Amino acid sequence: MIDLKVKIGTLRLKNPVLLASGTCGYGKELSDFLDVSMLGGIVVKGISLEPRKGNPPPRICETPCGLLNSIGLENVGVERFIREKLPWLRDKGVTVIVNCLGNSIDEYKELSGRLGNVDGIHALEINISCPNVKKGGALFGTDPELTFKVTKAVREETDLPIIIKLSPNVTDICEIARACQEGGATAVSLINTLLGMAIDIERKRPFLGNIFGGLSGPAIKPVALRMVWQVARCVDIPVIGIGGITSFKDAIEFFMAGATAIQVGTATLIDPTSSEKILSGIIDFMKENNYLKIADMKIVD
Amino acid sequence: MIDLKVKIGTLRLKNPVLLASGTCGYGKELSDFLDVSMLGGIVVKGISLEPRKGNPPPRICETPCGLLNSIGLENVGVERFIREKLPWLRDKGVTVIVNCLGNSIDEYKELSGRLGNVDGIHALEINISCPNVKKGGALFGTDPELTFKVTKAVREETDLPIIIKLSPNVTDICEIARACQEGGATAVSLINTLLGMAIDIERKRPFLGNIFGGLSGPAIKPVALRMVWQVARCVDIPVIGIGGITSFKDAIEFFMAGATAIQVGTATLIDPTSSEKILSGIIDFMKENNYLKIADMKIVD
Amino acid sequence: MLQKRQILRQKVLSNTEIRPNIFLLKVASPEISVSATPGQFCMLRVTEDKSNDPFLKRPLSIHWINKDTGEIQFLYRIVGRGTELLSLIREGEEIELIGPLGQGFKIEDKEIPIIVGGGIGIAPLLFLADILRGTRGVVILGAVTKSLLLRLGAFKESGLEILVATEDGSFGNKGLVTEVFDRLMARLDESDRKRCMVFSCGPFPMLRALYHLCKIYGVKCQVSLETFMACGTGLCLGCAVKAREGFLHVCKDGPCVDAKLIDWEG
Amino acid sequence: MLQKRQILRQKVLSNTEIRPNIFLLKVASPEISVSATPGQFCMLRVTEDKSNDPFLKRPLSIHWINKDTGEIQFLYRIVGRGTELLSLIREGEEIELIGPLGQGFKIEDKEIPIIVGGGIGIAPLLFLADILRGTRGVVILGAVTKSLLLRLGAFKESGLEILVATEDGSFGNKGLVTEVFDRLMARLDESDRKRCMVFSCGPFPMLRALYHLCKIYGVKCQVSLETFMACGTGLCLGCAVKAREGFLHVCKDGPCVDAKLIDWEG
Ligand SMILES: Cc1cc2nc3c(=O)[nH]c(=O)nc-3n(C[C@H](O)[C@H](O)[C@H](O)COP(=O)(O)OP(=O)(O)OC[C@H]3O[C@@H](n4cnc5c(N)ncnc54)[C@H](O)[C@@H]3O)c2cc1C
Ligand SMILES: Cc1cc2nc3c(=O)[nH]c(=O)nc-3n(C[C@H](O)[C@H](O)[C@H](O)COP(=O)(O)OP(=O)(O)OC[C@H]3O[C@@H](n4cnc5c(N)ncnc54)[C@H](O)[C@@H]3O)c2cc1C
Ligand SMILES: Cc1cc2nc3c(=O)[nH]c(=O)nc-3n(C[C@H](O)[C@H](O)[C@H](O)COP(=O)(O)O)c2cc1C
Ligand SMILES: Cc1cc2nc3c(=O)[nH]c(=O)nc-3n(C[C@H](O)[C@H](O)[C@H](O)COP(=O)(O)O)c2cc1C
Ligand code: FES
Ligand code: FES
Repeated sequence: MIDLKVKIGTLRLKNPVLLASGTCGYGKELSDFLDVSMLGGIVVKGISLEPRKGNPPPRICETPCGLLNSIGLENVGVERFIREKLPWLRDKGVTVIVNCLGNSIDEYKELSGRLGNVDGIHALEINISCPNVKKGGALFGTDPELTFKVTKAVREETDLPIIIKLSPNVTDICEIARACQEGGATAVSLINTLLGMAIDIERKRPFLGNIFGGLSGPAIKPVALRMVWQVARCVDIPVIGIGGITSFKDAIEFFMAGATAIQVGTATLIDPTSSEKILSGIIDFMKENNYLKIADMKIVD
Repeated sequence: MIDLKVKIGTLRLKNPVLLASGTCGYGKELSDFLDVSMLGGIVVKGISLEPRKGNPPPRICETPCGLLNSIGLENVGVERFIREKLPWLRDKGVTVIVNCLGNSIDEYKELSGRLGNVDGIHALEINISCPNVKKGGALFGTDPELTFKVTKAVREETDLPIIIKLSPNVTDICEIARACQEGGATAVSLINTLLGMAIDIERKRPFLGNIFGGLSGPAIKPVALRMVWQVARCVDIPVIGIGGITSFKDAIEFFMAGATAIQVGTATLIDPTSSEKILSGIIDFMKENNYLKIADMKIVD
Repeated sequence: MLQKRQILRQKVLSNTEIRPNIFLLKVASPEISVSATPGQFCMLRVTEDKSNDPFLKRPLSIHWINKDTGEIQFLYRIVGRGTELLSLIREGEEIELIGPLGQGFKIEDKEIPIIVGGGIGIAPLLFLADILRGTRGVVILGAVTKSLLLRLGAFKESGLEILVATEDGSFGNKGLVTEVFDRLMARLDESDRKRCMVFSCGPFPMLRALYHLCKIYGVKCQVSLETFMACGTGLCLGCAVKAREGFLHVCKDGPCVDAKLIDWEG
Repeated sequence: MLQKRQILRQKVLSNTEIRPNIFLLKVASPEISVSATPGQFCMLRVTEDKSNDPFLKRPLSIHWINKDTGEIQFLYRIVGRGTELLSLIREGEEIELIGPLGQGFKIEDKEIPIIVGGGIGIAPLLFLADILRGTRGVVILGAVTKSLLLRLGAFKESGLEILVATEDGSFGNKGLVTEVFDRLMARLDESDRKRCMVFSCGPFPMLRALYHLCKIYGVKCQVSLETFMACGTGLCLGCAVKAREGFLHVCKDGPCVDAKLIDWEG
């Protein structure tokens, strides 16, 4: 009786549980533990036109109920992704969303053009928490105008559903989300990591090789939930909730805040089977509380 | 040999450990547990011109390694504060910083004028995470221009050292900190709470009576530390570090990031003697590592 | 300056599941036992040393005290993560706690005490019953069914008259404690009622119903309140509940308050 | 699709402090014991159920395995919060872990194995020595002083030749393991050296010194690396260390790697 299917524009997901970019590799790494095709889909590690080596170590640091990372968007580049990583996902029948990285509007355009024609890719997630090298390194995602431009550029390049992934390090998340909607985004996903840092007091220097890193995990859930709640009330496109989701209860909070689907990130690092457990918890909760569809859980205010 | 004294403009603190506003009442509440006069000082609960009742319950919610609160700035008002709360602090010889709340520039002016002439008040901390009722409720602290205006208005009203307390819910914390410096602030303190929320999935409604609340505690420390690091590198006035400080190690991280002093907030709620333990931990660390003054710990990059 | 209070670390004497999910925790705490009065509570750390999650201490009423041995007891029900972790603490381990905190029940000599407790709400009332030993007092205890009736034997030791209500009638009177209370009041004459003081703790709807009965009968009533608490020590103002006028702060103005101060419909 | 691996919850057989702050943890894990090879590691949950702090699992090398009984062992030193919490787990309790993970040491038949371990770095080497039972292999164990020398008896049971170095000379040779290694190599002729394979684990400076000696003597060398890990399963790319070219990911490309792949000055 329960219908777990959700629609994000023309993207149809068999259920609302996705794996978040950067925490599930390219899917195969997880397959020892999990049947990835059981989930709504996977958002693969961020891909750029060229391969990237990533940041100097140390790249991770444990924080209270959270994780700081400065992986630095290490990835195999779009061509190797298509050649070496995608076929496995396609064979398994996994719904694939490709997280896209760019350092200029042109790069985003070229990348989405390249990915738009490839069989087995179901949607693009545009990571706008990337530095705009042309504009002194400020992030695309902290400027509504640039966000609009990136969205529009990508929109014009491909017919795939486009999800813009928002940075939480902004004063007004709604302003950014509206820019995505105006630019033609199919949906928005949020949040990416909060900018943070740690200091190694023995060595008297920043802990991470890159000084700053992105904070994820349960610590950030209250902030993520607040932003999802706000965005779900200021745009009309679907919202995908991300941030600190570790148990089915967290997922339900995001659905109630208005998320159409959710992504499990850091939780997978600690327990590779988290997403599966969250999915079955969602089903049980819906049964017990007589919810028929995900959308029924949204709080109407 | 170790010199714990720090200067914040003309404000002299015997040591760099302060109690953060809203987590130590008006001092007396803590006196069963702690000799408040041993600390660098106390920042009392935010005071407004008129008494305020605060937000409807529930007002607090536990989160992973953190606390959401929506106290809503409940306070006794400036007159009762001066009459009923201040004398006790003055008698004990406590260094008193008054956290000031306002809903308009005029309110901030009037309040700081009133407090500026009272014996026993050593500095003002201006909480600019307050809604500007004249401007549709947007917070003063998220707009650099308004921040500048508030700072300047208060600066002209009193000769007391003025600490502007920054909201972390902004895209560019340096822009705000610079506005404070230009407006004549003696120092900045940061961070106030991150805006967050929680949902009660059984009752299907936001957990807090006020929907949104402020997130504090260890969960937010990485974000706070990052902002202190940034601000200490973009302004020339002293920076007071706040956010998730629970142990002396956290405090040292903030000193290394560039903080001149720190405030202990939520930690006091869980252990009323935290600040004392942190202070003695700082002293031990400095001894073991041959630091003579707080400023020596700052990382020079 | 004299430091009157400390964060205490004290030895757990036992932590026993007396009914499914209901635990009786005994702690050696001479400090708390000498100064506590009935209705006061403690904040207990349920988190392992070195961990920050769960983040807050948990408030529990003082269930009973043995001033001679310095033993204090808590009676609690597992409702979530914190109480579950608490239930894992074993004899011989140490527990961190702060207390006694808050305002206990106000007891006056000439009154006839009527103690009314429902479910786990009986927790703060045993200490009270013990103190009221030798008075004309009556204790009304309620539960859904006989097997959920808690600490009956311990209450009997106070020597007070005990009335029991179970919702399914499996023990004592069938029905709610408020019904038993109603009948008791109906039997008393006006002058006795004026001398009655009701002390109560239990679920909010029970307390509300009881308060309305007290109003009808013109009986004074104190209740022990529950709410979310961060500090328990008056620092955060987080424990506000709606009062007739403004808010009450449960950890400082309460947990035991005069029922008429509360906004029961809020 | 077949789920090959699971998050395991397994019974702790013992967790004993064998030296100050050094613990030997024995776990019943038939699953891991059947498939693990020397040099592989597990991620262990040190956090209490229901708590999220400390947040990450901790990587520990597999110290020894008894394939018959399904017992696996870990040898660890308390260095921080996580290992301290781990040390509190008691016999009979369950522990959550994932493993075996990563690349173990690569062992080839015709080689002469030389095992070199310093301090707690001997942890992954006992399992290896056990597997190499019956070869011409040599084990060089080092410690600051005799009382810090770990598991000497257990290594002896492998039947391999054991050389010991203590920095203060309180036991075996006075000096560093690298000095003992140096003298050993100097005694071997060229053709034997070519057949040697060094397996090592220990502090980074020791590994670096050892690698330089191996280069001089023309001896092959594998080392077990340590770095901060979030997942241990290849998902996060957090465990990068500088390699000659780009980065190595310790949890997937290692922890055991050919020493010449590493950027030792990086
Ligand atoms: C003054 C006072 C005295 C109390 N005395 C007792 C007692 O003697 N025996 C007993 O079983 N219970 C008592 N309670 C309730 C008890 O504090 C909660 O059941 C307990 O905190 C639940 O924690 P948890 O982690 O298991 O539940 P969770 O729901 O996981 O807790 C999450 C958060 O909510 C808070 N919380 C949840 N339920 C309550 C509640 N009903 N009241 C207050 N805070 C709550 C917790 O403290 C925690 O901060 C008392 C509460 C107060 C305020
Ligand atoms: C593959 C591998 C195998 C290991 N095998 C062993 C072993 O058999 N015996 C043993 O005693 N130690 C071993 N270590 C080191 C061990 O993982 C750390 O000592 C332990 O994680 C420290 O945790 P903590 O919470 O006590 O320390 P903290 O310093 O409080 O830990 C904070 C964070 O830093 C990480 N961390 C701290 N030190 C190290 C380190 N040296 N290496 C990796 N991460 C670290 C922790 O995992 C945690 O995420 C191994 C490390 C790796 C990577
Ligand atoms: C190790 C790591 C790598 C990440 N890499 C990416 C990435 O490549 N692209 C991206 O958009 N987000 C990336 N993220 C962010 C996550 O997808 C997610 O938005 C964030 O971690 C918050 O969710 P969580 O708390 O569930 O992890 C990464 C996060 C982590 C922890
Ligand atoms: C219950 C509570 C009440 C607070 N009230 C105030 C306030 O009145 N004025 C203010 O500037 N900050 C207030 N704060 C913010 C703290 O002073 C501090 O900036 C913040 O909690 C972060 O520090 P922490 O993580 O150490 O608590 C309050 C925080 C809490 C938890
Ligand atoms: S719980 Fe903090 S003031 Fe009552
Ligand atoms: S620790 Fe996550 S990839 Fe190696």
